Amino acid sequence: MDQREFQYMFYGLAAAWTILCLYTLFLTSRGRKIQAEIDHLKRMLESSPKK
Amino acid sequence: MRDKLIYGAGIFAALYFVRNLYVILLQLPDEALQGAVYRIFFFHLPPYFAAVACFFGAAIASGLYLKTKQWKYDVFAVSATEVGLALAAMNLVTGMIWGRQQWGIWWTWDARLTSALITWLIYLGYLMLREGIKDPSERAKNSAVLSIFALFAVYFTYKANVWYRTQHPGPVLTIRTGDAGTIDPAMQAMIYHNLGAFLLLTVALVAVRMNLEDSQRAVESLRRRAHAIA
Amino acid sequence: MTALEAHGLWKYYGDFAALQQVSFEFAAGSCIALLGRNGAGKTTLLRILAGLSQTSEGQVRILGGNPRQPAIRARIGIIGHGIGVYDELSAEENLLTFARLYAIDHPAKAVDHWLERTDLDRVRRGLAREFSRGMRQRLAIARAFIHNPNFLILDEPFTSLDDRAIALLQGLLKDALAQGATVVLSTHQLKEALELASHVLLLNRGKLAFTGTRTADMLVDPGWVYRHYGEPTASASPANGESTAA
Amino acid sequence: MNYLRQVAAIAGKDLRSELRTKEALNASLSFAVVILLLFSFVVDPDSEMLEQMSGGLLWMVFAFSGTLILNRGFAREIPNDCLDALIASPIPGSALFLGKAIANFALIAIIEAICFPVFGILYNLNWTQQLPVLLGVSALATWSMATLGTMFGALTVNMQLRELMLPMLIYPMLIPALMAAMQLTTLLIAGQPIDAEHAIWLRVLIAFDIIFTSLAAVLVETVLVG
Repeated sequence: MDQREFQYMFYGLAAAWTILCLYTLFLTSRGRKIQAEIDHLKRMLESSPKK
Repeated sequence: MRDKLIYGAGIFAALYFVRNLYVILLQLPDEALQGAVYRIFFFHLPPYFAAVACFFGAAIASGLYLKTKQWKYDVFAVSATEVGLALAAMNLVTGMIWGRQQWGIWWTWDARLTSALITWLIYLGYLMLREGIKDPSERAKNSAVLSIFALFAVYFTYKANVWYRTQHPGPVLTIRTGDAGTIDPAMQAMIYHNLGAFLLLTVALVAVRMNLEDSQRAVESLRRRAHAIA
Repeated sequence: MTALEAHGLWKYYGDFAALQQVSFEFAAGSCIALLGRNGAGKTTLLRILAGLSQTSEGQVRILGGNPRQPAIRARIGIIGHGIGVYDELSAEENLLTFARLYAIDHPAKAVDHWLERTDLDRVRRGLAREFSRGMRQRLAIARAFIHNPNFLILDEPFTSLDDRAIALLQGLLKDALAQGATVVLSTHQLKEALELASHVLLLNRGKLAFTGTRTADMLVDPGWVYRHYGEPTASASPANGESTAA
Repeated sequence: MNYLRQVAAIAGKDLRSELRTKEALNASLSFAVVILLLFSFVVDPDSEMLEQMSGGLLWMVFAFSGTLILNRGFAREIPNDCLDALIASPIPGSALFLGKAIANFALIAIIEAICFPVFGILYNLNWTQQLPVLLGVSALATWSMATLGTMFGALTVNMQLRELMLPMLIYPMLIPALMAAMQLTTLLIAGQPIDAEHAIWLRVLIAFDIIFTSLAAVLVETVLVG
């Protein structure tokens, strides 16, 4: 089986997809954080009376 | 408009990848000298080209920003650079794994490896510069200038390193099925197919990142309004 | 002749508009007092006039040209928040450096003249670092006037000066105005500024609130402009302009 | 003509104030000498290997100690808002850039002029066999450090982490120029002329200087005027 060098092929493909997934996760988590902050700020702006 | 692009390009990229993976894993034969491991190559070269396209696009957008001072160019430049960095990381890591199997070492100070790493560091510097500047106009302007410098520097690094030393397989693709020493047309076609898939993915990711940058801008302006009231 | 004009000036920092649709026009020989509270956009406007910053939209013309043209900048003198002289250079070296940058005809002669005029002749070889506060301020004034500018931009010039420097600067400004120069100065010290000023320009949150000639009313009661053209809340503490809104 | 006089005025005042305090110069020089000394523990000072590494060692020293000088370049303009006074004066951005780059070049050149003989004495190397060419190569490589250092000094002048950012940004970009300088310096210290095989490095240095100097001269005004 390892005559065909499957092990490293697997490592390589896994690494490629892992990086992609990590970056996507990083993007979504950051997006969520920013959305939360927008909501928070909007609520703050609405609740405080305009000067 | 941008949301449609995200979903459209994203879905197409996913389908394309599924199709490509099916061909790569189940239809293509092993390479004559390397065995199965050559399949990494389909996730090594295409991301590299996609990353280069990103950096190139970022430099052009940066030039346009300096000329027009329109935000969209700055937003595109930072998004493309960041996605480019992720793709370049993919290129570096897959390359290292392939090298470990083929050359027995994780890293060698070969021309292409070295210049890829330097490229990565240069663009990491771009993101760090952005982190360090608070005023959005100043940030956009200075990082645009850096992006233009970076592109020239990357080209120079690449050239200089090629003259210096190389043990990396040449730009001519060396994938063979038989003893003939020629490129298998099916394998070569697969490189282009996967490049297509990666480019679609890049479009989707850059669009997502641009949305994020827009929200970030919204936060900054909301925060300023909040400060004005408080 | 029009010495200073602005048409539809906007300046953004990010999406924050520091200046919004500001337009004005002043004839040569005017002395314009730029008023407004902290954060109203005074410094932003002055930096644009001085060519230190670019407009996001709109146009500024000083003495008929863009302030970024070297030929125009050669006729502008500025005094900003910092004194703009080098601590490690002597008074003479500082002035000589700027005389050369302004490419004036006889640098050494001009330096001598201004050292005398600002009473720094005795200490011409002394380093700016070793100077007293007042001496440094006079050196800054000499630096700003060394090329005989006929357009002066002064940001809060009287705020940090000692009496002697104030007297010197006021004398120089009066001389310059008498020779037809144009002066723009922003200030919190309404009294000193309004005595010199022929025109008044009031900014309120980046918008032009009032522009016109300085009237006798304003001289008698320096808070008058703020009360009439500033926003309603401004009347509480108009005279020194120190307010809480940023 | 005026342009050259303005460039000279900027370079002159930078050099004069640095030579008066010697702040950056002293720090940079002592740093350089310390690295040169430490290196004797890394490689056997009497071995052949040292000669083969001489170019690399020297340019590492210059790159590290040069940053201390480059960091001061625009930092010098911060107290008293001197940068505003300069930008408001009627000099083109490129003249300001060239003047400061020339001052940086001269200061780094001083460090080099001291380090070369010290290196020769400490490690018993006859480094002067190709002196004129060596000087030319050093000048080209030093100019590339000075241009990138000055340009990125302008880019980072308003940042809090300025002293950290500058080396982070310029080292990766400088690698081609440093690599060329290392190759050529090793060759020249060994007493060999630049042959056809190494001429490519000379071209790298020249092209690097031309491209980045013109790029900086064009873009610096945009950077300085906000």
